[in-house]
Amino acid sequence: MSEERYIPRNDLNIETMQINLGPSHPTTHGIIQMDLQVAGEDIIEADVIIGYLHRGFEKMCEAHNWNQAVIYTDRLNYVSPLINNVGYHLAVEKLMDIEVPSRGQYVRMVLSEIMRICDHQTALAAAAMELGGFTPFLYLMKGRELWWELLERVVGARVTTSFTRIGGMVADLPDWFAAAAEDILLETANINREVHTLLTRNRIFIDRTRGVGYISPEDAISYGFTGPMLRSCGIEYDVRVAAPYLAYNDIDFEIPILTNCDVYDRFYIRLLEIDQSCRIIKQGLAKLPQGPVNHLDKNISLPPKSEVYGSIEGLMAHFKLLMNDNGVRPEAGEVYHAIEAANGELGYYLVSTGELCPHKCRVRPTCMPFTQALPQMIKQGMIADVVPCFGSINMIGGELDR
Amino acid sequence: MSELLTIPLLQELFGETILESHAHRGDETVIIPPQSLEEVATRLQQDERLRFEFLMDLTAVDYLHLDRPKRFEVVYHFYSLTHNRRLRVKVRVDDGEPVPTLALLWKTADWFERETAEMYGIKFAGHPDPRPLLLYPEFKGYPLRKDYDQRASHPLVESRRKGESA
Amino acid sequence: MFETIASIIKICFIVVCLLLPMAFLLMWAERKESAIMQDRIGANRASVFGIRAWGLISMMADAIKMFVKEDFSPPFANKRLFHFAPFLAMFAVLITFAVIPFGPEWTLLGHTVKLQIADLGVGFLYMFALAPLGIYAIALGAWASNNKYSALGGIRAVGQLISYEVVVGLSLIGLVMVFGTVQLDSIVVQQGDYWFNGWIPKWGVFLQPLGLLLFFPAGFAETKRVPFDLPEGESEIIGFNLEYSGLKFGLFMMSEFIEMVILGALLTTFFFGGWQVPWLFSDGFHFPWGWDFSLPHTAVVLLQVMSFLTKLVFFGWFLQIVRWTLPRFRYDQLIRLCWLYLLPLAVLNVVITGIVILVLQ
Amino acid sequence: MAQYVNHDQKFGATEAIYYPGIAKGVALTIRHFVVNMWFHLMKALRIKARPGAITIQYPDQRRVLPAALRIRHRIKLNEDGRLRCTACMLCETACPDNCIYIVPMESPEEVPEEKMPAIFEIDLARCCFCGMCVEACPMDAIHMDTGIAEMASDSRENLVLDLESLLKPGPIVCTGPAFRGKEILELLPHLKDVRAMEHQTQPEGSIYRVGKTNR
Repeated sequence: MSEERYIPRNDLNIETMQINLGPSHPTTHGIIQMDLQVAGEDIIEADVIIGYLHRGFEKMCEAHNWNQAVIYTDRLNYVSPLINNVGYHLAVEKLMDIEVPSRGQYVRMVLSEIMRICDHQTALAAAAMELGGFTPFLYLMKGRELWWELLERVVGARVTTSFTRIGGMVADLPDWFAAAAEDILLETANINREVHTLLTRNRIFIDRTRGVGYISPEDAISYGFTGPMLRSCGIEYDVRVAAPYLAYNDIDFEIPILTNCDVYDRFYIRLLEIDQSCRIIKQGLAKLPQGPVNHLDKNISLPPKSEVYGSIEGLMAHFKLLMNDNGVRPEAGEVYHAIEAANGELGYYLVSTGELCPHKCRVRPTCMPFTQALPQMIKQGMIADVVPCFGSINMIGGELDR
Repeated sequence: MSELLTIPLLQELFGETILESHAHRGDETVIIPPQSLEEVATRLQQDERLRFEFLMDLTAVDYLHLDRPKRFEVVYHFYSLTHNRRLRVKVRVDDGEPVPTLALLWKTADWFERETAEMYGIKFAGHPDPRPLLLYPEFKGYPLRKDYDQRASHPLVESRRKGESA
Repeated sequence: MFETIASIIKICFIVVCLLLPMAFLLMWAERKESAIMQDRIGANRASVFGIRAWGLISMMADAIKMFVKEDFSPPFANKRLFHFAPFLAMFAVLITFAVIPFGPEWTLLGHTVKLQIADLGVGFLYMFALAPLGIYAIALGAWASNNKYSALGGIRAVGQLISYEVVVGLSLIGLVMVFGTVQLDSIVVQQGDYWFNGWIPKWGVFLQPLGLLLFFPAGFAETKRVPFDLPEGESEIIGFNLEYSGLKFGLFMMSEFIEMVILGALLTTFFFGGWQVPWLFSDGFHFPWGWDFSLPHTAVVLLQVMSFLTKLVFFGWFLQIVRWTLPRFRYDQLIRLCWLYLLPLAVLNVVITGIVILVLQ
Repeated sequence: MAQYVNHDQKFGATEAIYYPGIAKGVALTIRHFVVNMWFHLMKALRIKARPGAITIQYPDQRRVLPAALRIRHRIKLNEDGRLRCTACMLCETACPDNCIYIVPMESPEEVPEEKMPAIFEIDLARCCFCGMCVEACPMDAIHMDTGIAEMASDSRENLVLDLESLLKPGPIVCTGPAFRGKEILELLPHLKDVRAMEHQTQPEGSIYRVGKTNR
């Protein structure tokens, strides 16, 4: 398909030129700096400098109680915030050894998958735009906007969702949700077809991405790649299969595996995963069981408002959960819980000392290994290759720098 | 809770090296001394019965004033793709005590260790590139230590001149 | 005397009524057309007394902004070359249009006027001699900016434009062989012939289909637009015009759009019959199925000029569509496409054309 | 159950040359162009059809914001026109950003509630709109459903909402010094007007429509 790539050599002792790509450069959305040594257009040396968006996520979580810390998880991967919420609270629930009722699990799963679609669409859109394809960018963003508008009506926010709580959710899905989602699922599939036509079947795009940004499967494991990046290297690992959480065990879906380890496969696998997420949403909404979404224990989740306004017991439980020096206190211990976020394994490592606040709330940033591998991907390439490589790793500044 | 699979195997393989072990909520955890970390990690990665190919996460926890034998615990989360198992390995160190680096075994350890070093002031002996990762070079202190004031602010630094490295 | 006045009027007509408005229109179309195909609306916020005129007022506002914006030149830049380059770019594209025929001969008050500024016997060569002047403008501007990114853009531009200049020329050689002339007006006149009892006009597109398939990408590459916008490549290197602002940036941009007009004009002239309207002869329509309409001379001339303009507008529209559909090439792929695929094919085209002409003789 | 499936993208002859892929792409964008242009034309001819673009032209057209949207706060009144808030401080406690500031006081009127807020302030500059205060309120007093999304101001002081502006949510006024720490007793005469107004204009649970009327 594509010709033998020209590998630049520096055995002529060419004087290299230093180029700073970023932190303010059109490619580096989500601020990052790439320090390149180039000979002509060929990159001889590359170094990635991050930290421009560091906010002290862990320190802030340590200063808030177990429920409040969820607002900071919104700001980790701000392209798919709800998955972070779900992941965080699944970890807290594992720490407390409780389980959400099955409707709650289904709701969380459906919302996570919607967020996965949004994340993939954003990643694909950004990658396409940087390659000069502005039209697929807008088609994909339109698709994401439809989902976000739906979520806005359910969750109450577009980006800062903060929708999960210990033992459940803030609210249940409304009745009209399945019908509304149905339309958007159709539109999403349609947009996927359009992107296939515009990009993945176009020789220019294939040339730009095929064989670019190669990372061998061994290196991918050594770098700790997870998610679509790992699966495009031919390695079968998905947390939804390896350690099923929520209701993923009841759902019939496929996890696509590609084997070329290059930018094209990373792009293509995300398109395939969008289709699978659509399947999961469809099945999840069809199978949605009746019942409460929240854990019924009054020491864990807030009682429904009707009880708070109507009965003294409800009011007392409400106060007991919220008053100063009261609230959820998981017993001392530590857990690591991983879920499959859009970008890969999102793990939360929580340490409790039996206090109101987490003693330690560590998040395993999914895109950090990818960013770390970026110099290896772009070295021996051209300046123009930085763009598809960077687009394919879907680096999210909020999660990378925390 | 599923029965323990990895801890007995590790105890058989390493014996006295395993200082402590527990499995809170099913997360199998072993605590080893820092001297034997490199050896244990190599075995974890390469032994057929273990095959922990992934170093999923690396961080540290500060147990200041909590009556622990040593102040810090450096926490490693391993994942075995072959056996679909997870393992947490912890190393206890005091302030200033070095921990051997795993950056030569796992490439991902490079950045994780850089981050842990700047956040907690833990030295990783033999690290190939010990620059700060997330913080700027002029930053003073170790922000994730428990004795670091949350409200501490740092003055803005002058922009770097040409030629000064980051 | 009459010739001089006619020439001046023609130049004014071309520049004031054709090139600048077409470039302006293309800039507007670039916004609105891309917006419509991308399911959005496009710039339309600026208004005068509540009239937005589908975004045309926004264009005016932008033009005014461009004029009054601070004319910044970076320190350590070579000031003279930096200021000179955009004007050279504009000059190079404006002067190229001189040999393009936009209408037939028009007999007015006893004088015969050629609707073409300069009917040079070597019009073809003149065009390919002067158009590459724009490369100097880009290279000088990029180098004089004293910026690594713009220098990279300048290098890319020089490599790309010089390479594709060769293909542009070679892909048209076949056509020149078929028509046996390098005079553009004569080429257009010859495209008024017909095949198959007058059913199919003898346009370049039917004579040289491969030539069109080669000329189109090569000419597109000359306009430096997506997918060939590597000199600009705003997400990679920000472009050769990175340090330019205000009017000087505007000149670069304007010259790019005029290049598009010229590309459209060349496509029309060489491959789509220039100002010819199918089955319109100097005394009116003669359709192959037997219908005839006779028209006065002036009406025929006007129709033919309109035909030229319509084709120009269509190609402007089409070039925009292509521009907004495709992703960008990489530098080595671009050069490889030129030297390994387009150039050999262009040579092959010349050889085939030669053989066919020989056989037919 | 999920399973891993190997996909591999094979390229055929159509991907080996540039033109077919480009032609398909161009055909797709031309289709979009023609369809959208048709609807734009319909609109220009005043014929009712779906819009040709998905754009919402913001200051002129406004989306009806969903009822669930967490947005600028308001404080509700009782059926009999008193403040619902009893200054129980739960919202202040639940707030992760410490953006709520309450000073409680004994209620001056003969009312069943024992307390009411003397000062109730929400600092919008700190607020992250997580909705935890609404969730925490046991009296159904604080709500985030005003539908007012335009909260920009040119000073930080203006972003501190006091009780008055919480009771009468409107656009933030961008001029003038901050209104801070006003005692409830000074406010009382004015509050009565506000109550009357609220009961006339806002039925229970309605969303304040944002639009030109609110300016």
